[in-house]
Amino acid sequence: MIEIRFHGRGGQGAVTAANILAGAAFTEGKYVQAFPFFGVERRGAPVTAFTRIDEKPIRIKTQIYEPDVVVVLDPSLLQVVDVTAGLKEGGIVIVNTEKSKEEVLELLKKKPKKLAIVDATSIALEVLGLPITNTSILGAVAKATGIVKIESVESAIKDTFSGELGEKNAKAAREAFEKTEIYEI
Amino acid sequence: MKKVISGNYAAAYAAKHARVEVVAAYPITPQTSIIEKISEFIANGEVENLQYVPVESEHSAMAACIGASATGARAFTATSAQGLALMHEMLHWASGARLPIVMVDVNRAMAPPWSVWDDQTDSLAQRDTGWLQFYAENNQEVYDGVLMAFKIAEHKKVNLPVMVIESAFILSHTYDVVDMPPQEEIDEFLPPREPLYTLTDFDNPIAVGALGTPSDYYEFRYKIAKAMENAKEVIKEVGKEFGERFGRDYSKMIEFYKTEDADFVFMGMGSLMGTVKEAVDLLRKEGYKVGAAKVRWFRPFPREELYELAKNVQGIAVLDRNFSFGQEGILFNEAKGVLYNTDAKPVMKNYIVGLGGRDFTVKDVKVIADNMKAIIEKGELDREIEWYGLKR
Amino acid sequence: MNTLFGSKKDEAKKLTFTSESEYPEAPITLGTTLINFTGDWRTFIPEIDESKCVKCYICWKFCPEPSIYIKEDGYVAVDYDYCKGCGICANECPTKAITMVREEK
Amino acid sequence: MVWIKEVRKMEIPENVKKRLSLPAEEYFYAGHTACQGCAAALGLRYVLKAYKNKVIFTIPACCSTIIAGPWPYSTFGAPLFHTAFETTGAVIGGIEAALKAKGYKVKGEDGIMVVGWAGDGGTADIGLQALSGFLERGHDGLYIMYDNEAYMNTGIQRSSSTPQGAWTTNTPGGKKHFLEQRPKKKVIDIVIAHKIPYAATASVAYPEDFMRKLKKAQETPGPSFIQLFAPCPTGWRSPTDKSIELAKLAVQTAYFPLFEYENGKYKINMPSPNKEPKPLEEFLKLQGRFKYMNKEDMEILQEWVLREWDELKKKAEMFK
Repeated sequence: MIEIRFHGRGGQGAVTAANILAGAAFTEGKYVQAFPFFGVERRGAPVTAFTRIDEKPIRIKTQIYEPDVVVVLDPSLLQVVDVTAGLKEGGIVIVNTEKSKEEVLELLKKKPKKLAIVDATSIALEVLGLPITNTSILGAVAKATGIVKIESVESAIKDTFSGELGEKNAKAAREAFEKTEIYEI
Repeated sequence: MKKVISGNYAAAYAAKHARVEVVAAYPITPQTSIIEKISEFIANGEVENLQYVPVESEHSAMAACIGASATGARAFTATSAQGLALMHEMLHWASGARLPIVMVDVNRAMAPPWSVWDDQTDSLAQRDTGWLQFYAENNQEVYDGVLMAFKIAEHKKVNLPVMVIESAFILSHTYDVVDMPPQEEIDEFLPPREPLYTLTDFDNPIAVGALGTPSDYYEFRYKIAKAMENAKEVIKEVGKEFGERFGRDYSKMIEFYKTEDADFVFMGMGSLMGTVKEAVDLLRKEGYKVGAAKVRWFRPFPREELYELAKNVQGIAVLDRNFSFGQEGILFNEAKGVLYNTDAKPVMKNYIVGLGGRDFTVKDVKVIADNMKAIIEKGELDREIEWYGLKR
Repeated sequence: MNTLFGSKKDEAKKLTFTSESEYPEAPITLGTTLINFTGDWRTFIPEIDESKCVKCYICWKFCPEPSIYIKEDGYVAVDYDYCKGCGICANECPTKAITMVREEK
Repeated sequence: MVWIKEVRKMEIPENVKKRLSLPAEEYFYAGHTACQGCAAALGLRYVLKAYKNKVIFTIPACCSTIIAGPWPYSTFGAPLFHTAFETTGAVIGGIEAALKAKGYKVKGEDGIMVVGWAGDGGTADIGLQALSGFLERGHDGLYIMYDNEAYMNTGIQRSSSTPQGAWTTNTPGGKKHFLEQRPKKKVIDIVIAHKIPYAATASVAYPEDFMRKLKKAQETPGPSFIQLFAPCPTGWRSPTDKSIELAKLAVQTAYFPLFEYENGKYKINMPSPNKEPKPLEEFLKLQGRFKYMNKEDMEILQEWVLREWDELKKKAEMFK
């Protein structure tokens, strides 16, 4: 089973990202589970969301304490939240940021095995005209982890958003997929 | 068709697929997205002949469902915690008038302090209202539960309302794979309702619920008791039929998981039993002979199935995500009571877990397993009720 | 018998239930209150003086039971099986054709 | 199981029927257990005359629960659902929704009438929220509040519809002179604030007027409301034969004027706005519930009546 934790801010769509990722894995025949941190956070506050992906039905109904993958949607969170808390040995961290690999590593309490960096905000602004990074970051997730194919992400996005909105968001994900830099640490 | 949806959406889809005719509901977290989804179905023209009554309180939600159901319609509502408590009076009314209303209760802790998280005390506090209670482990069971609930509730031997219960957030807001059969197959499984009586027979008008004097009230209560007893057979029948049609069998009121050769079992209800099953597998790899007994139906209470389990195990760890103040966990209380007049006397211990949404993990199950093992080996309870994980 | 409810009154049956199985499944009514003769509640009884009656039917209109009926000849009469003796008919009668008298029992 | 199938027709001579001011048919059965001189029972008789058996009643806890007959008997020749005290508005909403889902015609000519029949306590107090919901959501139904100005079924306790200065069992008159301290709540004004299409007051003393309003309620789509004045000899400590007389006096003194509110317009039916109403004392003196009042209490109540009457006249003038 692979466990993924998303960090974002209320309104950025971290929960939707977790759901779309689950949807993408589901189209590949996997069993999935996606859920928000069961809090009462409002727009702007730090939020977390989770996805579980497995080959067999997922029965466990607890929160995720030791994720395999951590996804950070908002670069400002690196200074506020310990995003690597509980990260498994050999884990992967994916960050939306303009910062360099070194700068990001500096801010992480625990060093991942693999670090992926993408400037998802710029992509989102360019493609969608909005700084909503939840779909573009999924392109980075596909590239960095290989859990799901980028095509599955694109189709899950189009399932979630209809029409032109779906097309644009799928494009953002594809673009991020192309632009994601991956570093083995 | 398989879809990745939340527990609440599963409930909404089930209501739609059951072709409910009247929905009356009031918003409350974490129930609200059920009604939002149903409203969306209406807005998109995906449902025909569905009347949605956006009432001004849960008390009125149940009252409106009662009026609708008495008129012959298939009625549905959903709520949580405070809302369910507010409905309490009308829950008695629904069963007393023998109306097969189906309601989803998203288990949520009662305030104060305010809490929106999972806790079974809200629904269990309604155990004496004459409603059947089904506790879902996962989103699939929420969906299946609602479909079966209508069939069971409307069965001519039952005619009682059914509550389908799911966990706050853990199911209600968690996306999971749900398999939904084609509408035609559901229609075959669940034909239109044939009401016991209706208010629309103007040539033979009836008054429903007229004053029952001491010479008659008693017999009507017995009728409900008998219908509840009948419900056990109907539940098994419908659960079996559901399995034959859709591949998921619900013919047992208690789901037994690896209990055949178990020394002791964990018993509980709802979403936490998924985690327990996971833990049972891990414990078995470590040599523990353990199993899990998931109580699906709390009302009617599966006395016979519990007895069958109890006579073959040495111990039962009852996990209650609820508490009856001044007594003990409610499932524990009932299970112990059932076994008193039998020859089955397993060691029984009550673990109070996860109140107000506190996480209950595989690790916790392991700790409890060690405790139970020691108790059985020693042949003596350390204590009867344990507030597991309490900060001391 | 030409009363307000005519033959329906005759047909009204007292229902008795001796075993649980005879009860309907739900608490729905099975008959009418016409079996219940409330006439014995009365202390005073209305008496109609047809010589004063102008057939205005005000008494019929205001009877809460209802227990005033209209005969073939157009005069009113009282179904004493139900009349509780409230006296509204006498009070409202514009020609004082109805008087309430102490009923002998 | 014995089903008594009865469609009741009064055996009134045909030539007489034509001369009656009300429909001849009785769908309200005798043998009910209302008190002697009960105006609420009379009100029910009128509603059933108006709608015959094509009406579904909902009755919450109130005297009418008892009047309707103990199981297994019903006083009603139409379907009736007994419900909990505070739920009338919600239940009729549910019934209406179900009828629509099932494809029945509700209201209008030949349509099914969905009627809530509740007392003043069940309307002005505990049922106010559900009433508001019913009105605000625009259900096609009729809510009738029969107003006998106190909780009579539980033994004459004050409601918010009890007039100032009245004796009830929980506003008794004693050495310290307690009595009801607050003026009668104007439920109809609260109802009108919902801007429903049709609301009216009516009285058992004027059944032809009441019947006309019931008809109007049937013809008008959306929610309707009628506040029916219904004297209670038991609770008012009044002679049982005076119920109609009292109901008339309530109108003639302008204590309970009859008016209609229709799509924003007010219309006074009775008493005449151009004449001085009768002195209130005529209404008060027939009732034991007002016997503890002193002169000042009487003046307060008389002033309240005239002030409210004046306000109503102004509204009728302003919103024609």
